[in-house]
Amino acid sequence: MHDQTRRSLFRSMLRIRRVEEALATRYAEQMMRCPMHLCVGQEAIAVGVCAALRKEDKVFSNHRAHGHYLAKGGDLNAMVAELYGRATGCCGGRGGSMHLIDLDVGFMGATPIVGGTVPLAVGSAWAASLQGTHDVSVSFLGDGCFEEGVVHESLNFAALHRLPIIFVCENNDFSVYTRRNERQPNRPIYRIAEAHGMPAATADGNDVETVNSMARSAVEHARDGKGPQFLEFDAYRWREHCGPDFDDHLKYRSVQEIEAGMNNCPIDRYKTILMQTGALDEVSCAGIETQIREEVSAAFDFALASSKPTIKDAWEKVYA
Amino acid sequence: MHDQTRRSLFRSMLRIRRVEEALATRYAEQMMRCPMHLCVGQEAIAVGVCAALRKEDKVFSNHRAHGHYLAKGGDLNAMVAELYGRATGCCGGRGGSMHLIDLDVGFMGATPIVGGTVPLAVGSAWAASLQGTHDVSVSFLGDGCFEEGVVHESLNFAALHRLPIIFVCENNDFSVYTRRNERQPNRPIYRIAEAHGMPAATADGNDVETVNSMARSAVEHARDGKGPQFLEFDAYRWREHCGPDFDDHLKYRSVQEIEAGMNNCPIDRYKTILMQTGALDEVSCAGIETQIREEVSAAFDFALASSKPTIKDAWEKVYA
Amino acid sequence: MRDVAERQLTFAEAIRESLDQAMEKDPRVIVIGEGVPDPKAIFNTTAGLRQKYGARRVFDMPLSENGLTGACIGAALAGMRPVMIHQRVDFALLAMDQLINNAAKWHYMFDGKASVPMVVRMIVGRGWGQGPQHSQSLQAMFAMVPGLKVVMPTTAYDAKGLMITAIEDNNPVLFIEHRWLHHVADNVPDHYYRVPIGTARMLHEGSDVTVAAFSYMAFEALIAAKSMLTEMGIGLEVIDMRTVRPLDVESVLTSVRKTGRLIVADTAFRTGSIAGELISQVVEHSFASLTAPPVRIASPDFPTPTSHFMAEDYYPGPKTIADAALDLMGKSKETGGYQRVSVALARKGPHDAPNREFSGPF
Amino acid sequence: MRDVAERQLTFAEAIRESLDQAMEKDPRVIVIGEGVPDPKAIFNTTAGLRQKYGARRVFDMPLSENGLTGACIGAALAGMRPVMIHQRVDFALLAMDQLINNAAKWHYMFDGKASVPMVVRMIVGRGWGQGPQHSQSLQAMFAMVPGLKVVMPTTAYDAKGLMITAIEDNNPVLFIEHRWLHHVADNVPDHYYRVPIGTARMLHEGSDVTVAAFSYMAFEALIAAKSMLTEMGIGLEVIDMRTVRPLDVESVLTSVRKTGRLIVADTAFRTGSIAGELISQVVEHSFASLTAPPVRIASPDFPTPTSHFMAEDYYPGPKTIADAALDLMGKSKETGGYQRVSVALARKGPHDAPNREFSGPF
Ligand SMILES: Cc1ncc(C[n+]2csc(CCOP(=O)(O)OP(=O)(O)O)c2C)c(N)n1
Ligand SMILES: Cc1ncc(C[n+]2csc(CCOP(=O)(O)OP(=O)(O)O)c2C)c(N)n1
Ligand SMILES: [Mg+2]
Ligand SMILES: [Mg+2]
Repeated sequence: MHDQTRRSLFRSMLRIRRVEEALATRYAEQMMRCPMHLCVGQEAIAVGVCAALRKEDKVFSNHRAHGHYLAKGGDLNAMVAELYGRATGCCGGRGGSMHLIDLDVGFMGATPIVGGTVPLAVGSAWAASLQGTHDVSVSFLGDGCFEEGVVHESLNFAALHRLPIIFVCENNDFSVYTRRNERQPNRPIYRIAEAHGMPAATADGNDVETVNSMARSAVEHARDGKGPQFLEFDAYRWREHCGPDFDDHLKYRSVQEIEAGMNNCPIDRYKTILMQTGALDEVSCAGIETQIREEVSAAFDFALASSKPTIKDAWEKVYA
Repeated sequence: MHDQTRRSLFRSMLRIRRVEEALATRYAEQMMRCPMHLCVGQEAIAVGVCAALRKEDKVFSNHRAHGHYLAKGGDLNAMVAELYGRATGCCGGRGGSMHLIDLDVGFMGATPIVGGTVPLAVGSAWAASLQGTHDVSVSFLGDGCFEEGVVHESLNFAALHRLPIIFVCENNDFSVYTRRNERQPNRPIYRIAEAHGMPAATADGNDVETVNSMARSAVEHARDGKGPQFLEFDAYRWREHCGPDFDDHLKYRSVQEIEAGMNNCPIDRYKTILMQTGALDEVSCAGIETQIREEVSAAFDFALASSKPTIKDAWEKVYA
Repeated sequence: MRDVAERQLTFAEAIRESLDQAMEKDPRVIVIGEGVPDPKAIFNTTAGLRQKYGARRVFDMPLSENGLTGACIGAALAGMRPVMIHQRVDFALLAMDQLINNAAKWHYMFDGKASVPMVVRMIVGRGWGQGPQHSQSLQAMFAMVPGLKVVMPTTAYDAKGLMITAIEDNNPVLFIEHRWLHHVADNVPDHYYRVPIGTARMLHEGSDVTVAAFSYMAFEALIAAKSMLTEMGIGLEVIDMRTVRPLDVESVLTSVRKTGRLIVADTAFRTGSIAGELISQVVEHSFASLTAPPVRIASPDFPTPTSHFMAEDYYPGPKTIADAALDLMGKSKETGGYQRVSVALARKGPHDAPNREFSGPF
Repeated sequence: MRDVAERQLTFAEAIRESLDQAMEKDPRVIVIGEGVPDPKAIFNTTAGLRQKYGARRVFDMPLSENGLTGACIGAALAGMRPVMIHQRVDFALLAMDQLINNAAKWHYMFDGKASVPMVVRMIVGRGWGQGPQHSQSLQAMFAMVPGLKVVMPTTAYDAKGLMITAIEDNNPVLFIEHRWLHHVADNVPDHYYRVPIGTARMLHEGSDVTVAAFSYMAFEALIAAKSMLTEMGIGLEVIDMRTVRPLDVESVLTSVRKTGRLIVADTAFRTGSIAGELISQVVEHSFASLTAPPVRIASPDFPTPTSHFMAEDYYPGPKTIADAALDLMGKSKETGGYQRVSVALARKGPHDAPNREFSGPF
């Protein structure tokens, strides 16, 4: 991998992290009045996968969408404005954090019903195959999704018609506060996809290069008309399920576990490697931080300066 | 296996066959005015499985329920009367062929929404485990069910809580006129169950003794608290999907295929074996035929002599 | 149902033709559903389409109602125009999540940036022992959802025209077909034409009682209206609502202002039916024009029993409507005219089949 | 909401207590839902139950709304009494098939041989940017289904009593909770008591206008009624419907015969709401007692936008009710009394939170 590419992966992860942290800090001001699911700790998956995609490729996401949106190239200003409920938000304020969209970069939409967008991603891949484009669709989904029937229906249909889609499972072991072993039997998730008739693989989701290389080969496979693929990545959600805070005090997971999760930071790990190989040094790193800080701060300024929609706007666009 | 047991398996299959044939013949009279899905050709699965069960064990079934109902010991009179819409029917006429019940023998219900009773069977097994009974529940389901999300949800829950349930898939390769390869990718069904974390096996569903011995070991396993099992059996539906006739003229399957299916008759095959081993001879066989003929004929008489419900009755029992 | 003797097609044939013409005209249109390309071709409404448009555009589907609804939404977002079919509306209950949470709201919640142009055909079963799970009339359940449009044509003419409009519409349109209309013929032009969504149609003029009716009940109301006019000189104004969302309340109000009396006839269970909604809207908007309490005609509040003995008199028919109209007018039933109406409206064949050709197993 | 100073519990605490007492009394009762035993315990309504009744009776569940509804039905058929919980009613859209095709009809279609005693708790979200998919009020969708019962308590007293009755009922009972009622306190006896399903309750007597209201709207109506009585001497008769199916139409008719004027206030989208159904039933049965057109108060016909700027004025409130009542009575708003009502009913805090404690992320 070129140093340039590596720096870009690093930068993309760091940018997501800094956005999430800024949101977490400012959430307490109570001006972003919507439920928000941060992806701190899970950045490598979004970044590794989206870096394997073209702009025309389509991404569908879920309630924990910020990372996917930003990694795919979604407009940061429009996202922050959306969280503030402003007219310049990517949904004009209608959606908030759980509904993001940026069609210009193939980010097709995110919604909070668990599993809800998975069949849509399949439909998007189906359309691509009918239309003869070479776009690949990606469905980001959590480990919780494998309990929802619609996800199995989606896997079945994608495999049946060999559609150009990659299912990317972010397995963080939790659905809200409930561990996977209270929701699913003791069997690997990716085997489910295999049983549905598609190639499947699993790896450490904290290793951005592994994620990226697996995604690249899956995308190539799908683009060549060889059908869907399934990738399962381990991940760790650092903060509370919904909201800006850490929730260690609730004791549903041990301090040791949380520490281990945070010590396995995908960004720190990658930074160390890039420092060692010389792709990055303290100066360039500081430069990146500064750029990001300015961009993020500008996004908040943009949001706060944006006009406020009213109930009058809400009457519009019920029908196309 | 004892000759007595073998004769009983044979008799049970033959009885189902003769009932179905009688229904098919008399359906043309237009007095049984409800959709009817006959199980001719698939008798060995119902019989082999139900012979492995106790009366207290619970069976849930689907639109093609006659065989399951009869094999579990359901009341023939009440079934035929139900098809005639009479007050003495097992649902008092409310249900018809697609809704059968006989709680006295653990036949908990059959309904026509594909996959609809599968989670109920799981719930029944769940209740057994909560109540500490040793009853096993059985869910009969078609190959079409694996396209319905709810079935995956059911498998997941059963495996998670190691519930005492056997899933019995009758794979006749068809959903109505559509072959499995137009609905599912090329992968074995039982692997899906395996991926959901439960032991699974497959065999020829035209071999009643194999079905029975697999069912017996699965039931034992489940009764011992070792969790769910999955059994997939190949089968061939001889007649049209819904209705009394053969539908070879529609040409959705070849004459050769149909002939091969019918040549593989589970009853004829078993009869040959029982004749060879001496468990059956022409005389005893004829005796069985006569008994069945009389029983079936009496059931029709019973139905036709039964009183007719009216709309007044239909107003009752909306709420318990 | 029209007078000029033009080309006659049944409702089912009209649907087939509309799909054919829409597919011909617009390559984005695809048709998907369980059994679409099979020998029975969804009561022959999709016959020949696969041969003509190929297996890429005319699809069978796995038994995955929710998932495939989602896939159709995804395809629609990507520019296709899927027409999805459920042989029974009851199966669509499995797809409520995708229909309501996604299809209905996608355009809205994403600020109009994307839209979901898709049609979902759903067939309401009736007769020959369809029973509790295969005979529900769920239009009100869909009609309460902002973002969905719901149509329920009665005539073959409207079936074709509304299907074309529905396919061209940029929103999810639920197209509900009553199984007993499939065989009913009407004059159907052979060209590609549209019938607007959201407008009712006058089926029969009259100045005594307004009968606003949905789907098969409009067909029944027309029979009642003709007989009552001939035999008793009573004028029922029959309005075929055609669309369930948005409701064309204006047309009903106009008629009620003339007649002062309102009957709403629906194919669904009484309580919670769209008939109740329509009555409520009429009284909210034009209370003063009613001279008598409005009347709702619908099925009773229990599931359809399978037994044809029990289902006898389950469904309201032309006579139910005629009787209600007379009651509303305060007219006696002890007249020769009413006797003749009664005879004319009495059922001829078995109550659980619309005609002689209709028989089991379906 | 009552006057005698007895023990006060919030609506959420009352539900918790009802579950606790029902589980204590009847070992067949089990509680299942996503998050039931987690640290947040479904807004604290299930807190402590697992510790007390063990992991076999107090269950978390996989994200499988339809499958687990089916499993609860199966368990109910086998003699258990499951209480299932959806943190948002919107998730129940995934379970419509099992709720409507099975739970509602099982007793009926099997001739009464089996029954499905289960309760499904469903929480209606509001405020703090719940947005289009987490804020629907779907009671009318369930209430149109024969075989289901649907309750929607407003007070903590009724929440406890109706929960106990629902658990003891042999039918599937949907128990819909408005999120903004969870914190509202009321006198709640500490013993095990029942409130009947299917009867409304008079919250406030008055002879000028009948306000039949559902759930949170009854709470809002009571505020309006108190203020209008004090400041203007106008008597709103507020009827808390409490049950959505079966509707207690009789109570509304009795009141309307006295007042001649009817407002129905619902938490749902306007079109297709249960408010329309109630209005229709009132005019069908007691047209003559109305002296003015009935009025429906509900949310507008579009999904709830997330932005708090846009959602301002989305939900009707006490002032909406007061204004409608004055309009119905033909009274002027140019009076000192109305000024005071206006001030009293004006919102104090942010419109997207019921009180100061309520804040994000949920
Ligand atoms: C159908 C449905 N059920 C329940 C919820 C509530 N809910 C929101 S996010 C979530 C957890 C999902 O877990 P997972 O898919 O693993 O994603 P993660 O939050 O871990 O990223 C749940 C249960 C929902 N939004 N939709
Ligand atoms: C949810 C649902 N979708 C579609 C149907 C229509 N339908 C009835 S039986 C059937 C075929 C089911 O196939 P399978 O499960 O393999 O059972 P088989 O008929 O082969 O015994 C279909 C599609 C239905 N009853 N329910
Ligand atoms: Mg997770
Ligand atoms: Mg099959």
